[in-house]
Amino acid sequence: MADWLFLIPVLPLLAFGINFFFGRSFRYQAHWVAVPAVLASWALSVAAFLDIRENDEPLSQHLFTWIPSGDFRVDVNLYVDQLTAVMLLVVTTVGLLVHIFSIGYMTKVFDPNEAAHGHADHGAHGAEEKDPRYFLFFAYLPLFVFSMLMLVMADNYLLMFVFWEAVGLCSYLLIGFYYWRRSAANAAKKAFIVNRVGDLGFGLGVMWTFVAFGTLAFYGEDGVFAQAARGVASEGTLTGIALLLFTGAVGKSAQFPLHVWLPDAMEGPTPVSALIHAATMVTAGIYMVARSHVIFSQSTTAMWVVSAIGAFTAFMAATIAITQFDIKRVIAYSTLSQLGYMAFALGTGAWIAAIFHLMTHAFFKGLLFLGAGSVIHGMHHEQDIRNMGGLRKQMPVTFWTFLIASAANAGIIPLAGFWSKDEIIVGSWISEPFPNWGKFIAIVGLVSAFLTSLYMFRLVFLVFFTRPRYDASHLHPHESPAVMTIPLILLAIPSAVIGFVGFPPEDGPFHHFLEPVFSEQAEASQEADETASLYVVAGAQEDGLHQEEATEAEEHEEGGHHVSTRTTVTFGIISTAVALLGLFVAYLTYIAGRIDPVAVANRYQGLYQFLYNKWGWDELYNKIFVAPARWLAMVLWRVVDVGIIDGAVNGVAAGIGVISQRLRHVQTGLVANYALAIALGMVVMVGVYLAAFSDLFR
Amino acid sequence: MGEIGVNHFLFLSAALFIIGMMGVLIRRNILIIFMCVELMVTAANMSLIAFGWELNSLQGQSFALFTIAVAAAEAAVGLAIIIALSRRVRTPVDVDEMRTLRD
Amino acid sequence: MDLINLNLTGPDWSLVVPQLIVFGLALVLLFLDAFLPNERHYTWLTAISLLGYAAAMVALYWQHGEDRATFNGAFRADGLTVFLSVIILSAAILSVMVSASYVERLEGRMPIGEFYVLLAFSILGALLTAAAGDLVMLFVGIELSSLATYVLTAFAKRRVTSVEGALKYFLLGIFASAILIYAMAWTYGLTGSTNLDEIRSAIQDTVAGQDRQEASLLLALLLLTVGLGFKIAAVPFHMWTPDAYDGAPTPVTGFMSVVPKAAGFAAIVRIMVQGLGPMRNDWTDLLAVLALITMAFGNIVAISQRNIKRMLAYSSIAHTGYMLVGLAAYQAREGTGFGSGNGAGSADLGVSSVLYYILAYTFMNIGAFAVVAWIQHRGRGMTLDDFAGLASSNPAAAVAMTIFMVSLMGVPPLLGFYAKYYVIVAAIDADLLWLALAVVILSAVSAYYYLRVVAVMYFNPPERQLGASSTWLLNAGIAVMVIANLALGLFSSRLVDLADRWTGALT
Amino acid sequence: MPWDVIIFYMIGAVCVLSAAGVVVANNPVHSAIFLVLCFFNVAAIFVMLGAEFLAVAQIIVYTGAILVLVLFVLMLVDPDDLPEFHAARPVQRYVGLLLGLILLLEVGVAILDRSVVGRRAVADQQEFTQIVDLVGGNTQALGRTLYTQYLLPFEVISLVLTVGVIGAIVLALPERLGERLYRRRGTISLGHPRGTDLALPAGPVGESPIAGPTPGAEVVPGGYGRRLIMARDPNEQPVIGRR
Repeated sequence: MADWLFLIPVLPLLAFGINFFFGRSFRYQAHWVAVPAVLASWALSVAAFLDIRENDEPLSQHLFTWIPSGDFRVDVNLYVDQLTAVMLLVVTTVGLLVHIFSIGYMTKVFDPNEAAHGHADHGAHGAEEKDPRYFLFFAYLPLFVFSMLMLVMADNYLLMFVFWEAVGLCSYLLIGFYYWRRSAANAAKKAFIVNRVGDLGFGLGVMWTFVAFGTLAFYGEDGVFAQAARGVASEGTLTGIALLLFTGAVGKSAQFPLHVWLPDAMEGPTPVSALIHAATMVTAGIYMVARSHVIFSQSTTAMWVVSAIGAFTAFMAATIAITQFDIKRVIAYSTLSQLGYMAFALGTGAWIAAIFHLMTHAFFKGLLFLGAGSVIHGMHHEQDIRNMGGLRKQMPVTFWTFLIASAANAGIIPLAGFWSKDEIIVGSWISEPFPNWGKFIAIVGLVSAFLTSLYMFRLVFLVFFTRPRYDASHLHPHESPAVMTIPLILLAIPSAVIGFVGFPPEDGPFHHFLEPVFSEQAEASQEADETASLYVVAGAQEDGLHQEEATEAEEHEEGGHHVSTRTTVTFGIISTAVALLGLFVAYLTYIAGRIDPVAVANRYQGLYQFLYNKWGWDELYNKIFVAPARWLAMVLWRVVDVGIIDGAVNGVAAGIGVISQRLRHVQTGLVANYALAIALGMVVMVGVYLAAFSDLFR
Repeated sequence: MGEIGVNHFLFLSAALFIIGMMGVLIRRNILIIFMCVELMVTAANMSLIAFGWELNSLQGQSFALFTIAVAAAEAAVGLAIIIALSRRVRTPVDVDEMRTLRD
Repeated sequence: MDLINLNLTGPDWSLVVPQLIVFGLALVLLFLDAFLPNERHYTWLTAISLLGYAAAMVALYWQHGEDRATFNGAFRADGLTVFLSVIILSAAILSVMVSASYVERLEGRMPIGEFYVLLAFSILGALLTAAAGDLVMLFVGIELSSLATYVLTAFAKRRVTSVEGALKYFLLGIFASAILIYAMAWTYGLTGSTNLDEIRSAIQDTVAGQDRQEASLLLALLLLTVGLGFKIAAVPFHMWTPDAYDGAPTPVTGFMSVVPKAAGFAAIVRIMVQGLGPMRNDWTDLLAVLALITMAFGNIVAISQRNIKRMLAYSSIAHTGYMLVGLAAYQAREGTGFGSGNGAGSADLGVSSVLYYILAYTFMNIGAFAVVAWIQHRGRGMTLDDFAGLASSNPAAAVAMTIFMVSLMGVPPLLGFYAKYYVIVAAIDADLLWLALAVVILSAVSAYYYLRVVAVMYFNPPERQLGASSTWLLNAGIAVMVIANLALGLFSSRLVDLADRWTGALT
Repeated sequence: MPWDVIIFYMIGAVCVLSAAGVVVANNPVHSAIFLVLCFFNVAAIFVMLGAEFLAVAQIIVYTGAILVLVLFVLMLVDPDDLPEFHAARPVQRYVGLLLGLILLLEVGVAILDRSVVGRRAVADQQEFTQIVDLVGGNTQALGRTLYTQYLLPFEVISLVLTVGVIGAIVLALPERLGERLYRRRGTISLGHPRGTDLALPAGPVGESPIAGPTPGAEVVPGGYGRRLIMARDPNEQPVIGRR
């Protein structure tokens, strides 16, 4: 098995290459290249998964040595352990279904016959209807799948960083796929720039890791984690590294304060939103933190930050979601919120719960987006839920699958989302590192769960129930073709039942499967602590402190996440109650009409506006980052380059006037000024050096 | 040579060099700037020769010879550039080209 | 010391074969240009140029592993020579590929014979600078290279901006040269020799055990820095760069952003590392500060440029800063380079990282200018708007430009990333953490203007149709550079090892 | 006070004053003449430093060649065509002066601070003079240095001069030779009275009184790769420089 691991990522890459370079020749048949490639990749992933489950041994394959210089070397290895296997399954499954869905979705957009059908939204760009970029879409998608697979299969931080950037690039390309829309172009740019901020942190974190440990490889004798567990680096260092790495996760997984790009990213084609901005890429940050759990778990500060940011994001995004009207935006904010759940699960040490939720979320959120895509498609590119309603009759398949996904997202009982979300809340309630804080977070989680249920069912009711609010004489919603509904159905199945892999909560097959990843290191750290404490005892210096730590760690391990059945059941009931309450409120408001949403909004105008404007983060960032940066650049250019050096000579006022005489001005005015700059630099340098470093003033 | 030491020559050369530099910074006419640079090069030559004189070696003189040759080549190119420019300024030769410039 | 060398021994000609080939190439081009009365003789000249540089490259093969001096120490055939020659000759080949059709068709057809001859002389000057073992040789090499470049800058003499740029470049260039001569005079006067090895040994004695240097020695050092800083366009001696780059014909811009800069860095390495190595405590600090302001200035000012060539000019200033970081990280440590440390002389992360950076920079920067030339061939200009919608009208060109931009930005896995990576590692290794951080942060700043080009190509609607033009040699050149940007990073370790081992002989 | 000291100060004073004159003079021609004066004195200094050959070279190359060239250009180019700076810019003037003075101070300090004179042992003057005399004087000694120690730079300097020549030709060659010829509709004949060729009647070129190449014939001289059109069919309206 290990020998052909490389095929898993390489096949999509191949598909990318073929479609990108030769796609023009078979423009509307491009999916015949991409889908089989991803299908094969999926089959191999399943095989890898089964292999690991069978043997309980991580697979790895050495491809080549990348940067072997001196004692620092970076190998390109593929590494598949239980965690990666889960990620592989998620990525390839969702990826495959999205590929299939896109066949229906994308051809339709560019189908000239559709244009004749006459929908104004797209008709404005008549020229683009025939845009032969279908193949390009089917080149970018496999490229993304490739990058994502490499990201999860990387066995060192550098390789991970490379593909971290690569998935960002793919996301950028795909968000801006409809580049002729200004908003799409801006969203792509925004996503990339905001992500760069996170990547900068991640890059610095990787650098620091290298400085601290002298290697970037995850595992092995001298791997980063083994060393971290052995206590090679001080807690301060680990905190710093963890926080910097988490900055990267904040960017990629769209946590507060770098969350602003994700809702805008919905400008991309809907399948892209489903694949990248819901199911896979945004979970890269969660995956990375989980992968680095050895580092994180040793720093209380870092854990606290992670949980705080996660909880805040979960809450904030949920509040925003209840006020939005764009169908994709609602789901986008829901994604933010769920990512927040995962983050605070990580922060409270509930690693497996986070990954569990990551998996279930990938399925039902992917389904939600595809369902939304189907709705948008059926409504001829209408995205405003105020203009929908009553679609359940016209689009039954979409309705039922969407309903399942929504209920799963809301955490209604036997569906996937319930199990994972409940586990997260329990996990943080009993969190060992922060007993009180964990309880607080659990409560925030419950509140958010209520909001989740509320906005999910608001969406369902507004879209599929009530009477139609669109102009029925012009618009005839229709069910999507089979190529789109089949992926919906296929995704609906795991959305409904996948939760049972974690059935006895905290003790399901899923947990047992993932256990080795998260416990091996813990054992190692325990051993290390023991040896460390032995050392300390022998050396008889400050042993108390270390011993305390060691025992604490042991207690932690023993206490772990093995919860009493009573707590589990109690929280199960509470969660269900909360979710049902949300459902009930949504019902009262949008179907029964007992609560008038407009009246509520008017009554709490300020709050409503605040939420509707997404807490005003975009405006704030514009004010404090974008505008000053632009200003600074202008000032430096105007003042330093033109102003001081030029203006000091010509006089600023005259300087502006003479631009008309461009020739004379540019030609001569500047030569002497340039010479002046050289002379000035020379004189200052010589002066400083003679004064400071020479033997003149010894 | 009695009281005249190498420092005298170095000072003279520094003075010439700096006068040349000030000329480059102050003057407006390209040709004068060019002449001022030549003055700087000559001053540097004087330093070279003075150091060679002090060290009793011919390396300084050889170096100075090279700089003179380079200065000659530079003069040829520089004056050609000036001529090309003056020609360009005076006669906007071709209407066609003025259009390409505007683009 | 023999006062006057009376020994008229013949030089070892076998060591200068690559340089002789380029020299021969220049002469052949001159003659052919005069005697080929053929309409298509530009095809011949191009082919011969390419062959000549390739031959020189092949001849370099027999130079590797050498560490000898000839011409009484004026010429050194060592690892540094070979590595830099590879870079310079690659730049030469790429420049020929990029400029052939441009010179033939644009800017009112420039005289291609002279163009190639001057290109060859400029290359020869850079090669000789890289190989110089003597201040005089260094100076003459730099001047040969610069002088040819001045003329090339003015080559589109029908366009007044070209002549303007050349005039500025020329006036400031000779100004800097005068300072350089003066600095060399001081160096000679204080050490008693123009030979770099002898300078080193002379300084070794004076500097030993002193924490503060003599004022005169510092003066020489600083004036040298000014003179050479001009050639590599370090802030504040960079002022000629945007105008000259803007004015010059685009292929020449690509050429002059690489070859004179490589020659300048060669001269800096030769003088500072080989000659003034014992004084490194003084000049590493200086270069570190220069590197910081150069990076900061270049990157920040580039943001507000709309003209691609000006933007790339500022970007090349920023890259000078990155390269200076590598030099500032010079530590003269024994066998601690990137190599496996097999003890072949003393190697240094700093110098080898700079060498690798120049190599990477060659492929990135000439590539970017090549795409600009490609656009100009198709009837558009050089502002940002001229790139609008390139992705839809010609995806291949857009992808190429994207790769160059992203590579210049330093995103893995492209070539530019490795270049920055080694520089950063060198800086960290030399305890210049602040400088390494500055590189990282300013690279992030640079993303803004590089990505703007990408964004314009992909997200803006095309303004005009591209004209048709057949530029197969240019296309081939762009393809080569794209491949180099994608693939050369994979061999980065080998190359850096090579640079490492070869520069071991330097000190 | 010994004579050589007096002479040095005299020459030095003239040097500095004439150099200042170069900078200060309003008329570029005056500047050039000041520069000549300065260079003559520099040559004298060179003689004092025992560099007779360089003194001569200085006069021949600088004053004889370069400055004549400069004067040529001065005369050739209409001063109005030369790009000039704008009106007086006092700021730059003061900054320039200030910078110069500071640099003078810095260099002066460095000169005075030069404690160890000549880091490598200064050669014995006696021996040096003897050897120079042995080989026949300064010029011969310099020649030997050039052909031994500096052989390679010496070869390369010829290339530098070549580049200078090529560059000058490329840049200063009157461009569009072809077009001018075309405007005149024929070749330039030395015997032709100036200007009359323009007044020739337009007509079929074949009937042109000017003896010349056949209509439409092109002469492509080697160097340029550009077609020089000596005579041309009037119906053909060419765009020069493009084919």
